[in-house]
Amino acid sequence: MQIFGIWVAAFLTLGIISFLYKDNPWYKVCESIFVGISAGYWFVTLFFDNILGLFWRGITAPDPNYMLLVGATLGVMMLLRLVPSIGWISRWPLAFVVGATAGFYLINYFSSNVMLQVQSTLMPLLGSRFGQPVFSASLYDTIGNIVIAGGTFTGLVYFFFSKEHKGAFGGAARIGIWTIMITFGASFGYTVMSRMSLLIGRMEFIFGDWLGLIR
Amino acid sequence: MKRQVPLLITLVVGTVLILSVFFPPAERLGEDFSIFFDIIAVFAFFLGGGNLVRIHGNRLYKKNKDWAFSLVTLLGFFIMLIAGLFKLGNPGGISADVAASGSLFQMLYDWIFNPLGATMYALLAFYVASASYRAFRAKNREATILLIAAFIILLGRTPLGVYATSWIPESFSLLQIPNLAIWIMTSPNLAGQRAIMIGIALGVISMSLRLILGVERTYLGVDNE
Amino acid sequence: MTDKPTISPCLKVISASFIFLFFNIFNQTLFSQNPLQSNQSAPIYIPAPPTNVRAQDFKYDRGEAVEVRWELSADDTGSNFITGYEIYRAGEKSDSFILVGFVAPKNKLLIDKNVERGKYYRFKVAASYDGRLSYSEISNAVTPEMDIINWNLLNLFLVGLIVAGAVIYFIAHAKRGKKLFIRKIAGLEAIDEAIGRATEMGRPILFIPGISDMDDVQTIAGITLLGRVAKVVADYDIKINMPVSRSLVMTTARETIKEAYLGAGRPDAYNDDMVRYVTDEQFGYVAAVDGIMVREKPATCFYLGAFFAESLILAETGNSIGAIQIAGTAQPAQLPFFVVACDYTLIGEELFAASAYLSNEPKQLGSLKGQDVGKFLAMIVIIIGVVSATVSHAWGGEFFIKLSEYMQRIFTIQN
Amino acid sequence: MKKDFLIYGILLAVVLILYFLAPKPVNFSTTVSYIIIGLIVLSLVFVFIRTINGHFVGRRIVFLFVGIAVVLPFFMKVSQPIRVSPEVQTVYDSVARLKPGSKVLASFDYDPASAPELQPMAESFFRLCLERNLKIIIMGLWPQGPQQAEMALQIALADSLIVKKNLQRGVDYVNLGFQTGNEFVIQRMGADFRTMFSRDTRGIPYDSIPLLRDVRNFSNIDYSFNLSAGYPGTVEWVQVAVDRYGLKMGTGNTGVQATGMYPYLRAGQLKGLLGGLSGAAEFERATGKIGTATFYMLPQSFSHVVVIAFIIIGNAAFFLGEKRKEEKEKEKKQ
Repeated sequence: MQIFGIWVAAFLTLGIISFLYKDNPWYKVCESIFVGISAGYWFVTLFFDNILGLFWRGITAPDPNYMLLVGATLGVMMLLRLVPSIGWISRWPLAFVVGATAGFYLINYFSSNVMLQVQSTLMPLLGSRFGQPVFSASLYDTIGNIVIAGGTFTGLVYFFFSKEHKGAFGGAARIGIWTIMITFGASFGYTVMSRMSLLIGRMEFIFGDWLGLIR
Repeated sequence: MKRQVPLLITLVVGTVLILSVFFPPAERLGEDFSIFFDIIAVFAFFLGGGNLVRIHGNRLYKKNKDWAFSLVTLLGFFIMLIAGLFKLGNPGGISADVAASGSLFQMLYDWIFNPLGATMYALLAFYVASASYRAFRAKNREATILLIAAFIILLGRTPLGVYATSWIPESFSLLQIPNLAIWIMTSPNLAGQRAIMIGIALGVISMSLRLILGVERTYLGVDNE
Repeated sequence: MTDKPTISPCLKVISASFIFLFFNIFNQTLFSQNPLQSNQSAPIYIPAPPTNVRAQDFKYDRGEAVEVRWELSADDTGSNFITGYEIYRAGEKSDSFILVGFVAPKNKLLIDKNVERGKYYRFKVAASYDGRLSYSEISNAVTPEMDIINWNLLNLFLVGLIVAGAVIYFIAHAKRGKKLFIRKIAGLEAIDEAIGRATEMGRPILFIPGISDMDDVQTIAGITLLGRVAKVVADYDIKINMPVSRSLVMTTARETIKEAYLGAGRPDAYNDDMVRYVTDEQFGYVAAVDGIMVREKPATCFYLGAFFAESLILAETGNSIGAIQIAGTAQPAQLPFFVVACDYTLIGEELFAASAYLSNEPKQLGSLKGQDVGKFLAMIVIIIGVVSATVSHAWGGEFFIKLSEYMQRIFTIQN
Repeated sequence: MKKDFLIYGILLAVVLILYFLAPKPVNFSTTVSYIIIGLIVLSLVFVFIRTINGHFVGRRIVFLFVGIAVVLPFFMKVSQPIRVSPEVQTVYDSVARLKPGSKVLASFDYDPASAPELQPMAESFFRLCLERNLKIIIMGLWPQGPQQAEMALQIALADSLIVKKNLQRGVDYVNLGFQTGNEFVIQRMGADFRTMFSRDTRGIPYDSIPLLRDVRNFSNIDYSFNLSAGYPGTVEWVQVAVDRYGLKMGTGNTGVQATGMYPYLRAGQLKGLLGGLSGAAEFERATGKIGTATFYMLPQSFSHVVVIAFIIIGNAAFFLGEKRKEEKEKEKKQ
């Protein structure tokens, strides 16, 4: 039985890889299987986790949480889209979701992205990484701190909307985009290598577990 | 009626959630919202699932171009659905955990779902290489900077990089690729990340306010008057 | 270890150290055991207990935490003599103390988080030396209460009020017809140009709103931009193809596109199948979208919303069919892949600013001005904060030290 | 459509031949391996030359090279020149300095998702300790940590050198299992291990384990090794165990986490650091026992070379393409 499973997995793995050459029936079959199976998987998971686990158990629990009923009515309203005449009612749950998301994200992003990031930029320029006295701080830390404070500042200048990027302001914006480009280059170079190990793992499955060619 | 009430809901719900952070009694409202959302999303799934079946069913019925693949998708969908909801082959029977090992549901997951997902993810290795070849052209000054930074970090994480610059004397150790890579990661990279994150937060604030105040209504399918 | 009658602490210290000395001398001269063994019969010495134990309700919370403070034990001299303090709590009726926390030497505070609102608690702290404990007096009784307003977050509220107030002010300001200057943004101008290309070539437009659901503000930004794109699509009767991975996103996108077709006076041209649900699974969705790209060869691909590891798969496949690609996301980790592989990329904030920018409505442009106020504020704070930190760190100066501490405190969130 | 099925038929035939007839396992001799490496390098140079005189290479060639660079090294026998970096050597030296019978604390704070990078480190660390007759005490702050430790322990115990010593659980090594509480657990271990681990994973009480008779807290531990993939992990161990209780500790981190640990290494708070797969391979080289990390390093290094080569080729194509365009425009103008 296990052998049959490995052959199925190998067939699907090679089918997906065949897409690199060109779109072909083998890939289309694998794609269709993946779409069908995964849609079914998610529906079953959502059914057991949310409908049974969250909703039903919440209602039938010793101290039932009636607020869940409010959620259910909003859900039913969403389904009423299928009825053209009163389909517009589905805008209410949608408005609820968008309003809640906007409110919830506004504060979260503000406190974690703005307050925290600004606060951690307020470092002395003459670096003292681990509390060494200032003047023995190595050049390494001092340059580092100047680059961090300067880079963040000029990065913000680049994102400024209401002033044309000309003159000194344009110069600062250019340094800003350069810093941002270094950030993009760094995280691209950083993740390139980790992607390789994903493929090494799959190839080991094909040539090792399936064909048994590796020791 | 169709326009005023939804905008009112967005305004009230948005404001309540903003203020809930500052008043401990209302602190947990954010979590209640995510429970509400999960329930609404599950109900909406019936629309999604229904659409999937209708589209592929139509293709099958009309026998147009790729009807055979639509049949495969529908089969996959219903087999997984039945295997999961009725827990076929599940040693623990109907009350057991749906993903108990030995059940058909778990077998389909291990043999079909998992390898397909892992292989799609592994395609990234090929695409990262072709993107490096094609896009990494020093077209302008920004692209050159991006290329140099990526190259240093890329070399810094391979034994190759260590050899290339091991001859640099200890006093200039910063110029050795691995150390240079670490310095780039801990200084300029940090500055750029911060600028982007602050920008994102301010963008979110302005967008959220536009939504809550009803200045932005496109999502409602209602034209901004 | 029952509680001994209270002897004034200093008396206890003197007598304890005297006994210690005497016992040590007696031990070394008469018994010449090897060091390991003598360790077991080391002199039994009880460390001085911590003093002045007091408990108070943790301020501004839901009444689920209590602060316990005490003064260090006289023997906590940092020579690793005391190995730490153990904190015990007794409930209302039972006076049996249970261990709730342990802190290393030199600490004088513990926040006990598993207490219930309105219950009555008493604490005591023991200094521990090699497994032997010396208990302090029992603390005052405390009842944790729920506070109405969390004053700790006052600074967050004020700074937030300034930024949000700026956004609202400029929106109102713009409503009164004031002209606002916003600079040209390359990525955003490109959207119109890319759609124009699709109209010439008569090939469909592909729109991907990311793989998150409507509870992610990036997806809402993507759907809002869909509104702009759909207007042009409706006017020029271009085929739009929108596979989605979330059911809620499907229903919302249909509303948006239907409205665009109504606005263009061509309601009959709209068809629900323009927006199709594929699957909730990240990589299943990507496999299907890759298939659609290669088979239908769209002229322009929009990737606007929340993307994760699959961003590069979409961008590289889109490139292989020669489509113009415009991407926008606020996921910092995925931006490099879009910047490298796509023609135009909206970086973080630009995704949220795009719909306001393209609408050209004064109210919307006003909110962009509000964002700039936030950036201007951040820039000023960075300058003042960094300068004051550097000066205070390098050369001292009372004013600068106070200023840099004050700046730090404004932006620190105590939770 | 017919053409597709023809190709599928050929592919199926190849697979069946490989599956049934090919000698298992396939191993190229060193000379054959170096010939293949030579061929790959030559073909990369060939592609470079073709690009220089204007024929740009397509995406599929790049894919082909990546596939080859990942698959062929599985069969090659090439001793890869891995240079042991100082932070990896420090871990080895710290263990090598310990006298037989010294106590080593191994803390496992990761889950199967990070196993590809951290499991090889655990195996070589256990093998090294058991070879030098050190006493190993295992515990973990992540639920699956101690299970990963048990797997690595069994592999180390099955090693030819170590099987002969027939080491006993409870005398030479013990697994105290998982304990919830994150950094609070480390704090409590500072005073007394017993309060956090009353029994080992086999249910034997702490006091009746011979190995732990004279082990009360960190002061009785000669060296500690922490395998970490996130929170709780190395940062918490450094802040509590190292800073407050002076524990001598080295660590093995996933590649992503490793860069964040260098400040602690530079400040002397960490006695050695293994970073990602390359760290694991370097440690295997330091202990002289080739394991899975080294086996994975070859395909990884090959694919790095291919990516770097195509970046160079890509840029050559771009610059020369530009020059060629200018030349053409000049010719047109004349």
